[in-house]
Amino acid sequence: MNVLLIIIFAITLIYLSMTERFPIYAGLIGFQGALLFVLSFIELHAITPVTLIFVALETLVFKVIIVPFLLFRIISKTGEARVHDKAMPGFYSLLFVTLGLLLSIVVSFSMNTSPANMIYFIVAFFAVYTGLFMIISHKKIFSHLVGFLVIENAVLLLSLAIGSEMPMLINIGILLDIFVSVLILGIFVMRLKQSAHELTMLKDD
Amino acid sequence: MGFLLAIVTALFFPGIILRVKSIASGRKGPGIMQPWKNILVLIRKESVFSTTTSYISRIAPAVYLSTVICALLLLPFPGMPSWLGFDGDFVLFAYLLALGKFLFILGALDTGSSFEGMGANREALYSMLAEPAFFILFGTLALLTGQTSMDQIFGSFQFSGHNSFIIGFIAVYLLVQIAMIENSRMPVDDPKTHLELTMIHEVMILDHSGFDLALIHVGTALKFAMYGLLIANFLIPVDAGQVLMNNEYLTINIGSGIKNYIGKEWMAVIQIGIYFFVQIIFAAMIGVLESFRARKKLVRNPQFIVTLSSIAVVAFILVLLITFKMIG
Amino acid sequence: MESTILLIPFILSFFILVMPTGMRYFYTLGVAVFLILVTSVPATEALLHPANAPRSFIAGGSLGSITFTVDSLTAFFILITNFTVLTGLLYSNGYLSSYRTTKTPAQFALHYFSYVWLHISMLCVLMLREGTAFLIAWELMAVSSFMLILFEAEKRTTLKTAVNYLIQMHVGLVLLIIGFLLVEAATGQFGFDGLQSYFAGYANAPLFFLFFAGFAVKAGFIPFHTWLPEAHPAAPSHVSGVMSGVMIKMGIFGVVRVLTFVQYDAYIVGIIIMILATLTGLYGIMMSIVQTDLKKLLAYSTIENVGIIGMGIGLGTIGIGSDNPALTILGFGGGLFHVLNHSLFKSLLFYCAGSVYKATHTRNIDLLGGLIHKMPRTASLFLFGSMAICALPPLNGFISEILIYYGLFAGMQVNSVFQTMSMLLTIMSLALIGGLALFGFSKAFGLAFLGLPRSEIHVDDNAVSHGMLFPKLLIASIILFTGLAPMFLLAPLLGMIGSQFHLDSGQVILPLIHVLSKISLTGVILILVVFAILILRRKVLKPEKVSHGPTWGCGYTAGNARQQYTATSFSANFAELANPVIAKQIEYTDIHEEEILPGGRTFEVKHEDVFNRTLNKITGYSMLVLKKIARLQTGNIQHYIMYAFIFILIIFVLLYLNVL
Amino acid sequence: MNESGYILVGFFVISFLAGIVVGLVHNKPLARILTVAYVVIHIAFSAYGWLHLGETVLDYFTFDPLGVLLLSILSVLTITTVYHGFIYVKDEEPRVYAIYHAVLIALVAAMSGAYLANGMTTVWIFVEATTLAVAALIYHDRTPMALEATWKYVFVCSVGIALAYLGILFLGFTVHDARLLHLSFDNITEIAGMANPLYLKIAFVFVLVGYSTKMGLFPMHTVTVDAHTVSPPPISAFISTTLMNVGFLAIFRIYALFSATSILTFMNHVLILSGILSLLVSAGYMLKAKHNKRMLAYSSLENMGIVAIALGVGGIGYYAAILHIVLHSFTKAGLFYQMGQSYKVMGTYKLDESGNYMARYPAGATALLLGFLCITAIPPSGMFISELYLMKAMVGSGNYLLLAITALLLCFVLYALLTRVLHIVYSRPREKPLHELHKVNPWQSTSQYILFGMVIFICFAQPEPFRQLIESIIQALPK
Repeated sequence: MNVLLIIIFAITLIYLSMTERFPIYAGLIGFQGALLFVLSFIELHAITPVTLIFVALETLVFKVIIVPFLLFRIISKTGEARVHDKAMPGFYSLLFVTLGLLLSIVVSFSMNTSPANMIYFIVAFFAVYTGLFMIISHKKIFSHLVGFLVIENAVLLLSLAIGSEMPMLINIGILLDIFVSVLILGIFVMRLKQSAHELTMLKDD
Repeated sequence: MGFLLAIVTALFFPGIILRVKSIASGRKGPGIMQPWKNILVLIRKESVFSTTTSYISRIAPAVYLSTVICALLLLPFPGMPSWLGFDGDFVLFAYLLALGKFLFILGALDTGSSFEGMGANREALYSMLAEPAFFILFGTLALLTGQTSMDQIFGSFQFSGHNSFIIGFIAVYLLVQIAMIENSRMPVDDPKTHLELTMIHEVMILDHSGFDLALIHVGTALKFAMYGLLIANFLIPVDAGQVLMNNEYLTINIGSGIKNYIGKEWMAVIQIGIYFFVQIIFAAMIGVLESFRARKKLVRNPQFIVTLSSIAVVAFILVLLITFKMIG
Repeated sequence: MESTILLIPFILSFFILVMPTGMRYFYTLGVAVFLILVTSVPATEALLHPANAPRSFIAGGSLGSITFTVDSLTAFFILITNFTVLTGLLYSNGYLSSYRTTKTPAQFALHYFSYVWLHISMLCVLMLREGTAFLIAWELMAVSSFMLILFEAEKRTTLKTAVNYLIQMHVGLVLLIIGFLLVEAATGQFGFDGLQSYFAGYANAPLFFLFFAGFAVKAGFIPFHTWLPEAHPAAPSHVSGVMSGVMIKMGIFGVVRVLTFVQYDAYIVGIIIMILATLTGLYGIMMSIVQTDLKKLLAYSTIENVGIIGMGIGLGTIGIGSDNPALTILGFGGGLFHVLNHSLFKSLLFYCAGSVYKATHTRNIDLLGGLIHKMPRTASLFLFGSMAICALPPLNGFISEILIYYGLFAGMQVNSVFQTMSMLLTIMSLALIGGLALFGFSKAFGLAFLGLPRSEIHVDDNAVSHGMLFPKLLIASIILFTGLAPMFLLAPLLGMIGSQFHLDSGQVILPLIHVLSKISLTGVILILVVFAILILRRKVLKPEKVSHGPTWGCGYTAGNARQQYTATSFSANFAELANPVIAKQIEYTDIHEEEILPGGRTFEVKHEDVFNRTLNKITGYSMLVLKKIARLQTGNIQHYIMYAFIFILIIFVLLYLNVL
Repeated sequence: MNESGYILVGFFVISFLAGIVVGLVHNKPLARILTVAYVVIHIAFSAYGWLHLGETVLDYFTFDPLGVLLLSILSVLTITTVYHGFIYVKDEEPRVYAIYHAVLIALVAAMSGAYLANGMTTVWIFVEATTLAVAALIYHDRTPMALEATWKYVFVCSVGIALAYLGILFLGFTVHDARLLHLSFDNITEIAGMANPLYLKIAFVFVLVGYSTKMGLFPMHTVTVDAHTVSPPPISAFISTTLMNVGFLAIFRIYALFSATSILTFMNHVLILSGILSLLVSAGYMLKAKHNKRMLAYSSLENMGIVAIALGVGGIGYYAAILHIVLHSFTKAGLFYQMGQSYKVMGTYKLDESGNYMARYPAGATALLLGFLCITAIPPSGMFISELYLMKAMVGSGNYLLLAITALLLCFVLYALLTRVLHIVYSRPREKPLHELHKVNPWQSTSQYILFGMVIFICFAQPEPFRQLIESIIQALPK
């Protein structure tokens, strides 16, 4: 079951890297949140109910509801629904992401972890890779935000893998959401419009 | 001893040169003592100083002369060591002359005339270029004889073996040439030239007059005698009998020929005789050279002077081969 | 107790910064004199009894203590340093008086503070044996002199020079550090004491040349000399005097100090030093001749003299290598004696140049001339110094050079073709250097002081105060004394060398005494003869017989001062000969035929230091490369993330390939 | 919960309250009084830390030597920073004034927590806190440029911190044991031995890269440089000293953890690589820096590179690293304060517009020169000692190539800094009209002199307790 969910998670990542439409980004982020929510129920059977409830609620409320909502809000405010100028066309980014998938598989196998964790490792690595890659390949700060969200999801995913042993790691990992909120706040402050390559006043090359 | 002899020589040295030149050019020419008469005249004459000049040009001739005198004091005469001689005295010898030249040049520059500047510049350049030749020559001799003071060098320099003839010849040749340069005669400079632009020595003394000029002339005469003495030191055997005994080649040596008949006590006399002979030959040779040889182009002079160094190096290599027993 | 006295001036020096303007100079003088007294006393006795074991003063308190060690070698240098620093300080008051209007008191305070600290650091360099302390003192010396150079920092060239200077000093420091560290890695001792055991156990030449390079930067051996001809002119003249007189000698001191420990392959070391020194001397004097800036000329002649000193040291080292005590003593004796002499006449010359600059506000010989009429005393002193530096008898320069000659001739009498050849070549070069020096200084003096002014320079008559004259006279008298009675100073020096290299200097000194006495005798005779002739001249040349007129222009009557020989033209024919070595550049724009009425033209001849040019090329190129590397700060946030991304990827790849 | 536990909690509670009060009550005098009081408390707190050296508190915190050392450095720099902060925000309206100080208090508290944290996760939490706090301070000027800098800082830092957390998670995988819930240091040392080295390597890489944002090390040094450009000088002083110490501490701790394991050489290589790259980049940038504060920022990058190399070389290099961190904190802080004053005097940070500082403000100019000597490790700077030790370590371990490269790059850095500092101090650019120039009271430079004085003091004498302290910090590391 959980393997299936994780596979779906991976597929959403690939989809993210291909698509150029903001609403889909928002939707997929929410969907990933939902996946993680379910996953946490399956994985964290061992831990104390209180923690479980906390984690689950946090995932549900923040990742599934608030963040996507804010993202849609931003989109509607900016009125731009798609990526106009990507650093590289979708085809190449797809190639890179696939490469990343292969890489993460190689790394995970070379780490000869327990079979149970293997899939987690692969997908987590893959997610980090994709997140970073999104940030690198996109110029809109909105996409950067999405990239960061992906990385954060990867962290959560990985922490779920050992959550049953030490749920504390999950709880702490959730602190990353503070950054998310700060970043979203930042986007609102920046009147939403700017894209990253307008933010190049500070440089000396 | 050498000092006195040199003084004596200096008295008629310039005269001989003049005389030879005039004879060579088919004139009767002045008497031998004519140059000294001129000098005496100069001493009595009053002198004019340029308003540009300072005390430098006043003292320059005096220093020039006195350095020559001191340098003379360093020179030995065969058989009898010089009064002031010591190990490495030829360094002092060279540097004393350098001192004289230094002030001489400054004296010329003191007048602020561009001609004299020119002359001073050339003088400085040529003497600078001539230094190494002198030092290589004496280095060579020092290596050959294992001595570093002049009287010992000359004392132990024997005409033994044909190599030493070559060396002796080269040494004498070099000394003659260096003497020419130092006294700015042919072929680097021509005292009789008429265009200031091409003069070296003569242009430097343009503004010296009267007593100072006399001093300079005396100095020049002494300098000639000094180099003559230096050369003579080569050719005069310290002890002709010694020479005869330990070498069979030496048949042309005048000293040895006479040695068979007369006793040692005449040695000194013979040596002095040879000395004057050499001096006269030297002077005459200069005269002949100057009358039959043209001055080099000024641009050629450095090249010519450096050639002396290379010749000296040849002598050195020869000595190397001898000292390290690579040849006879 | 004695030890703590050493530290008192260190503390006292800080009050220079807060002294009121009136008091400052005299307070500084007081501190310096105190320092001089405190150090000279032990130095003198150490020098007089070289056989004694080196004396150590342990100063400091609970926080840690420093050990100052005074042995005979140190003592010799201490005395030289003290003297020159004192004269410089005496001279500075008059020299800096003209800056009172333009400089703030803060700058004066900083200047004198740095001056005292230059003195302190030099003494520390001499007296400290422990590595860290020595290195700190070494760099303090560089920093304080750097601050001194910056006194006229409003000039752009001064800034560039200062930067250049500090960087090169730093490079030298790094070399020294590495040298000491290697010693420590091998022996566990950080400092000079470790060298003993290191040289006993390991290859000597490589480490020695590491140290040599480090010290050579300070001493100004080619190719490490490039800072020197820039820094000396940039600094105020008393500072130039001290820098050229004693500071660069610290490099020599370091070399000698290291040499005292060398045990194997001293022979080849000596040969290499000798070759390097010969080249240094020749290059220095050749560049010196073609300079038109008076102080730059002197700076290059400093390089030449370092070369001569180096010849002596190389000769001595060869002596060590071939177990020839005579060579060792003569070589080091000549070299170190020349250190003393050079510190004397070079400081004298720099002070004179400073007086000229103060009076005329220019150092360009092409503009000067006829100064001997306006400032006769300075002129005479400059002439005196030039004669000394040209090694003309009867002055001191000649003594040190004849020692070296003497050693070279002695070194020729050996059973090795190679050595004989090299000796002869060195003799030849030394002779050539002598001739060139004569050329250069006849130009320097003859054109700057004689003739007529070559431009409308206004000579400030009362620029040179008695306060500025006194130190020069002091130096001059010592030069004369050293020239006429060298044995007084030479005997302890040779004894010192003997004790440093564990030789019996006796059998060398005895013949030397004979030689030197003869030389002195000649000198005396020379002087007497000169005076005799002059007196005679006065007798003969009655005033009524003397008349004055213009210089004989060889028939050309309209001659003027502009037509005199200039420094450039004086060295022109030499420059032609030596062109390959001294890169000659002519800056002149040709007249095109479309110019019907050609405008004004300037014609400038410049000689660039070849080494400097190459150095600049290299550094400039590497800086270009570095700037090319620095393209990361694009201001584009994606790139920032990308660096991390790529970094991680690379690490992973290397990990996978088991490289890391 | 023992006495020191109360003290610790008390400290954080006080910080929290002080922050809240100052932030909510917009009243300048009150803010000033409270801040000063807080500084005093902080000093007292670090004094307490000295008294209870090596004590573990509530097993989330510990007064271990390194932590306490950095904590006391923080207290010292807090005094000066607060002092210069008062001068800097003197004329702001009360709200800004209050917020500034509130956030400052929060920042100090967060950094103190990070120093004392006893566990990867704890450190991580506090690092996150520092990021948020400092972001607010960077944004203090409210200019578009400040906004941009803040955004970049926050964004890159969050990515970095996320990566660091990944590293921690891998660590967690090596510790399949609920016994060691929080990855406490004293626990991990024995566990690290039995862990799978590859995990540790990957964990180390992620943590290093993640915290390189804070330590200002390559590859994520970029945003701190931008932050320096816009943030108020006192804050810049904090960012490039105490905040960098936080990053250093985090990296040093994990390094210390793993140093017992087989991956030591791997870590050394990575550190050296990162350090050399930092040196290279900083050298290149300083050669073309046109902005005084950015120049100093790059010099921080350079010094952190030196520290990283020192760690990587090991041996006495550890000692050098710690010493260098300490001295760099004092020196760089002083230089940034000086830059603030130079801005007041010259009205610009642009290099080609600034100049003639010596004539305009001698005390400051002298301080600047002194600071220059200190930062470039030229005696009498204490950093000379640390770099000497570094070279010693290199020679000891036979890294001659590394030594050559480092020395060469340092020479270029020296050249760059020297030319620029001399330009600021001496050169004469087109003068601004006098009314634009503020006079600065020379006594304001006193703090710099004191800081540099401490650095210089270290050059001549290292007090025995100080030496022992550093020894005790590095004793766990392999010799």
